[in-house]
Amino acid sequence: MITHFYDVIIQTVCRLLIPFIQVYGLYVIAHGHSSPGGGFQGGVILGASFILLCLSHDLQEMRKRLTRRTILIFCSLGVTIYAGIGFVCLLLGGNYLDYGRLHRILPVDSVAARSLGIFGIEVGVGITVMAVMVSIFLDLASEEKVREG
Amino acid sequence: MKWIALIAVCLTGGLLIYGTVDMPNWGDPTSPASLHVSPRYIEKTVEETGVPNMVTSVLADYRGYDTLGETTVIFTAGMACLLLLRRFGK
Amino acid sequence: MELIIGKYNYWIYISLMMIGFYAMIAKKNLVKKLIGMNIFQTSIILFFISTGSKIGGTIPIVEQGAQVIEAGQYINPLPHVLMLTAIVVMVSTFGVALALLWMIYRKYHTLEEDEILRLRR
Amino acid sequence: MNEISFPILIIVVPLISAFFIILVGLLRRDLCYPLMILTLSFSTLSSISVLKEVLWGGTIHYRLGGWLPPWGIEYVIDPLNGFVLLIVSAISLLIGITSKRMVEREFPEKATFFYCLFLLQVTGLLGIVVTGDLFNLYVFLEIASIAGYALIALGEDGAPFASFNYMIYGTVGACFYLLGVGYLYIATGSLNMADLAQILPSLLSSKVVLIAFAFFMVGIAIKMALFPLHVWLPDAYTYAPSAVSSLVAPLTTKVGAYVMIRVALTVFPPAFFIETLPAALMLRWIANGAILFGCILALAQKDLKRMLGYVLIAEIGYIALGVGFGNRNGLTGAILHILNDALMMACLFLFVGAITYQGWPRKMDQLRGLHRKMPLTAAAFVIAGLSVIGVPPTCGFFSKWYLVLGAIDSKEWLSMAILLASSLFNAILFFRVIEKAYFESGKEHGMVQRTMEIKESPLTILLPLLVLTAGVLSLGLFSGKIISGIIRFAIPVYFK
Repeated sequence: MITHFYDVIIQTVCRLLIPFIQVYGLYVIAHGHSSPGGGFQGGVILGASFILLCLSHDLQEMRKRLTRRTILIFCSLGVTIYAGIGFVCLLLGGNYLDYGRLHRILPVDSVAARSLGIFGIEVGVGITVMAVMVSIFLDLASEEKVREG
Repeated sequence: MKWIALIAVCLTGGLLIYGTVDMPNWGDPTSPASLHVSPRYIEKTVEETGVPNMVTSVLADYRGYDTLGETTVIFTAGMACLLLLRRFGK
Repeated sequence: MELIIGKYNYWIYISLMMIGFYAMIAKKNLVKKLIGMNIFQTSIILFFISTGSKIGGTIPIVEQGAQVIEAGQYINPLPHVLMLTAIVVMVSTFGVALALLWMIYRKYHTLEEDEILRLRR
Repeated sequence: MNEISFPILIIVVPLISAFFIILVGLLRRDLCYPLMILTLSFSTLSSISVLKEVLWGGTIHYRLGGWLPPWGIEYVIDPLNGFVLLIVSAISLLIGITSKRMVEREFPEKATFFYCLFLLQVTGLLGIVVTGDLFNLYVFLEIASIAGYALIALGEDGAPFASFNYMIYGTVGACFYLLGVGYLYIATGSLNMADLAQILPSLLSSKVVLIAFAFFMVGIAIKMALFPLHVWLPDAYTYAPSAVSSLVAPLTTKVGAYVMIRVALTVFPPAFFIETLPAALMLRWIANGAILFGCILALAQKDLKRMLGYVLIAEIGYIALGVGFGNRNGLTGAILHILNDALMMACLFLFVGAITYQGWPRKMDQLRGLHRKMPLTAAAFVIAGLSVIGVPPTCGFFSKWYLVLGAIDSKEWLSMAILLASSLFNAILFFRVIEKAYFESGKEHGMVQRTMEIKESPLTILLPLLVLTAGVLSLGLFSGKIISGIIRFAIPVYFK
């Protein structure tokens, strides 16, 4: 149960911080190739930014930006991207998750295709992790309050 | 109950310590773990996948299927919380 | 002596594991059990990570413009990868466990094991 | 497609459709069920074709991501895998068909998520069976477990607490398994099962390997609810919703038994398990205890479902006993019993699900007059019960026969006595229920009032139940063929 209290300082600081946190999360996902990071870590940072939004404002504020429906779609979209990329590799004649085969549809050689495939699945992982983190938080926090499919 | 728990815990810990006797020392560069499978990950990663971060390349490519499983685990957890806690409108 | 100094990483993880395991078995409060579970899993993560280390090795990211790559230069990336997966599993288990605790609390209004057992009778 | 891609499609198709069910459920909720059935049928069909392929053409290797085995993850399907794969997918298909009615009755608004988790649970179990990599096995074990915790917690009354207990035990089991993987990794540097099987024979004197083996065994024993570590099972399966308990009860424990056979006899050299260590001996003693304990406690239960839980513990004891004998006949019995027990337990738990669905009370002493109201359902129960006892034409007889032969081969007279005594106990147990259901009229007490309107179960529940019953009967008749055609190849080379 989240009790509402409105504190100007907390709200303003969080409002200022959240965009930067989100950009940093995206950076961590995108830069996982050459520095520590990757889909999971970036996804957690993105999820944390939304959770911070819930904590500093309230759930209604959150709902304006991400509805339950959207979160659900994101949850399933991320894993589908991952499994789907693997499936495309299968259709292109390789084994499952053999990203090297992607060079048949991308204008690059097979090593670069692997690199791009890895990036694709990192994005998928990031989306799912973010959505699931927010979803679990909302389910735990909004106990019986939210009546919305 | 407390005593049984303590005995069980000490037994487990003792067994684990007994196992460490034959283990390589900390940071030993010639341990089997650093000689058998992992050298290929270190030496070939840039050549084969074009990714300098070995953790990423092993995570997403060499052992990519584990990561698919991992993502599925977290998806499962999300759906599980949803199934258990959410009250659905009429 | 060699046994303790050369392998101190194992001793640390085993003592952490024993703490966690004890809390899981002996504590009567469900939240404390959960915390014990978390300590247990974290100790396993420490264990795996410590197996990947090499004296004289650096983080497993190939330096820009490195020509020759030798296995001894970088620490073993495989345990790190395994543990990223294990961390995710841990987080997921924890999330589901919290959801279960919510349901239990809603039903019995307590999280003490003996009280729940008494109420169920 | 350059290689045969059936092995991967068995896993990936249910996985992807579990994700799609969520999206489909947002638009049309009534499409979820057909999608799930379609997926499960596809899995069943492909596992049939994979089993055929394996039996004719030898072991299938499938390299995920195209990487060679010790570096990448590999699927290895040999006759043992293929056999268990077929059991898991076929039974989950049958239970999946029945789930619709039960879900509509118990929690209609959560149907989408229920089907999603149901598919994930099946995917997890299938993934455990086909993989050839120890860590990958752990990941799929966790998928199956987490889905299982959630599904069990949906049930009545004490379900969340039972599920939480299951989770604590299950996590300890999984962590022990992971510690075993870690110790093996330190000793060998590899995670691939085939690779390990080559490296390990030269390392058997190492203490690390010994401890790794011990932790594997304890971890798996928790997951398969072997006797002293079974505490979570009766509660969890009693309170679970009927659709869930008839999926989870037959399959999770059987898959655990499969993992035990796989790790103890193919990853580690069998001689290590049987001769070097007293592990086989210990397993025999534990299994003896499990059988006795399960049978006796089952006699004391009043709740039908809880009674079945204890019967299940005894049945797991049989499988462990067969493995513990460490000879050809014993192992044949154990592998055959994986099949038979999965069928029997699915049948029995489905029976309980069917009568609960019709509003019949689940208590033992209130079954009077059941055969009049639900003749076919009651008949299914009788046949499955006879099979648990081990009466000849049913399949339960044959696996027990091989277990007894195994006991004779390894000169374990005590185990043989316990096997025979357990049949006696089961006979008392089931004849008591059958007597209640058939030979006592429902004219006394207020039973007539309450059970007046009860009819035979609906077709979607009855049909799978009858298919399972037919399976129990016909597999008994064909068990010679199954042994000579499949199980003979499934036994590790060491025992041939």
